[in-house]
Amino acid sequence: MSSENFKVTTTADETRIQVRGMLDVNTAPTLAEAVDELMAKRPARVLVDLTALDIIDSSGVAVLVKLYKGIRAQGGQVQITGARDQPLAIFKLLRMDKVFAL
Amino acid sequence: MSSENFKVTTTADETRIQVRGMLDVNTAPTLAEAVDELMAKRPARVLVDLTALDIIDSSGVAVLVKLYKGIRAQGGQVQITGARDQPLAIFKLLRMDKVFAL
Amino acid sequence: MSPPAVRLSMPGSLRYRAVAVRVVAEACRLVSRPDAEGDASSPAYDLTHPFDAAVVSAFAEIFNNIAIHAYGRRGDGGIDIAIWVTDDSIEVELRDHGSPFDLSSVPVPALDELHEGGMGIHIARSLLDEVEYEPGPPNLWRLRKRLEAAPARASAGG
Amino acid sequence: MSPPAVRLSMPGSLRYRAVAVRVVAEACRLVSRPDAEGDASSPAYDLTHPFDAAVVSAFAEIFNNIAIHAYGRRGDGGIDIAIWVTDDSIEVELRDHGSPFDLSSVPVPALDELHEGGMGIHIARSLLDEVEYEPGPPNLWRLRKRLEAAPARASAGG
Ligand SMILES: Nc1ncnc2c1ncn2[C@@H]1O[C@H](COP(=O)(O)OP(=O)(O)O)[C@@H](O)[C@H]1O
Ligand SMILES: Nc1ncnc2c1ncn2[C@@H]1O[C@H](COP(=O)(O)OP(=O)(O)O)[C@@H](O)[C@H]1O
Repeated sequence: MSSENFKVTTTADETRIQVRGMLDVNTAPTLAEAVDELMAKRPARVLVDLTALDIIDSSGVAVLVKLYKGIRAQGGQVQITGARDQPLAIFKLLRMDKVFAL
Repeated sequence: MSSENFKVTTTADETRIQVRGMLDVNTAPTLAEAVDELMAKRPARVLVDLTALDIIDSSGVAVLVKLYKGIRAQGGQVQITGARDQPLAIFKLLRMDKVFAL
Repeated sequence: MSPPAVRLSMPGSLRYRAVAVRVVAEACRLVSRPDAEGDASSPAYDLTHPFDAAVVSAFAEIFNNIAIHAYGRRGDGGIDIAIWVTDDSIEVELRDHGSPFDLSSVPVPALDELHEGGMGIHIARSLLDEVEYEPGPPNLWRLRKRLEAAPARASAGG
Repeated sequence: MSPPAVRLSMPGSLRYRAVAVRVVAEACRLVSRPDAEGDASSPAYDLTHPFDAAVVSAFAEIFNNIAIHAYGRRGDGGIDIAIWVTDDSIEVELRDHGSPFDLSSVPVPALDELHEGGMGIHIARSLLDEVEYEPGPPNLWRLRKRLEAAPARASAGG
């Protein structure tokens, strides 16, 4: 599954989600659907790459939190990496830089 | 000389100007200054690369025309390449696609 | 006529130009890509759609002319912009309180020569369906363009 | 108070959100990078300057809330935006005719937990110097931020 804003690639080892551009109230719902689909597969390891993410808002943060909590609740691992600029500032403000190990 | 919008590189053979982003009424004057400086050096061969140019307006076109006419009047060669999307449409509309050999 | 979807009032100066251009670019998106998410997926406004490219390019020329010619680059007056969007068209009005002029006296540039000026009005007229001007005060520009029947739009890929 | 530099009136719907966000992003540029060319050099609005990132992020949260909560996603009312820019500050007012609410009753989220909602107001308040709300009609939001003394701004390079 993919859209203009994200790409999901699955290998034997892990599922990789690359998010790019703007993840906000208008674009987050499509990612939220992809997260639901992904969770149905109970992946063991998910890597979220935010290197190409330019802008996020609280709706975008909510989807990442949902992913993080959901996969972990299933016993999976989640790693969120690469945040920079505005997204990094938002994660720091919400003290998520620790949880997400950014 | 360079700015956010263009980069001038001079080798033994030629002077290469890469233009990027928006070349418009606000950004064209800086390029116009660079063109004046360049013409003072009477270059034999100038290559203008528009591959990274996203948007142009009539002020931007005017600077390219000034460059083209000026260098040729000095006996130099000018080649303008790589226009795409909106800039290409404007050059076509102004029938400059022939002159510029785009 | 129904009220415009978007109204923007701003200084008639080149310094503020990008504010107006971006508003028009977004309004174009609503016409040319109504099925896209309500928002651009990237912070760049992109003019790859020919409709957007045409309207934004034409609008920018008319805006530049108001700032440069009507207000003589003094930035001492405002521009009021109203935008109507429908399923398949956009209409943009610009009103300014600068010097009026006679549009019919502007010559069409001879395109067998290369020009360093006098191309703005020609660009705007060529790219739009209608460019109307009523000298004021306030001077009024009315720009209109219809979306052409979509030539097999590239699939959205979602 | 002097009249705002920019006024924007538009539907209070998420579909039009990018119009407003882009206007605010450009207005921020006028404050944070006044020495830059009057225009962005690229069609992307960039939020790499912390001032722009803060103001645009906060504004977007407040705009979203009006569309979602005050207008209940019905898009049946407008938003009027006024922007004042000075050398070192921006002020943005938003007026809507949706349902008023009691801002003081919104709890500050406990940041030792991970939340999937209730972060918007907190983000806006944390990023700005002032966030004021007066229930209406019209409901009024007043957002303010000062530019901090420039920490050795990267040279323009031109
Ligand atoms: N809004 C305006 N107010 C006054 N005069 C204008 C306006 N727009 C255009 N003009 C006149 O028409 C001429 C042609 O405009 P245009 O085709 O855009 O080329 P340019 O601006 O490069 O001269 C201008 O030189 C100016 O004399
Ligand atoms: N403009 C508004 N009009 C009405 N209610 C609002 C408005 N903004 C916020 N609220 C209320 O405050 C709550 C908290 O808002 P916020 O922190 O942005 O989080 P969220 O929107 O994710 O719930 C909302 O759930 C809503 O009940």
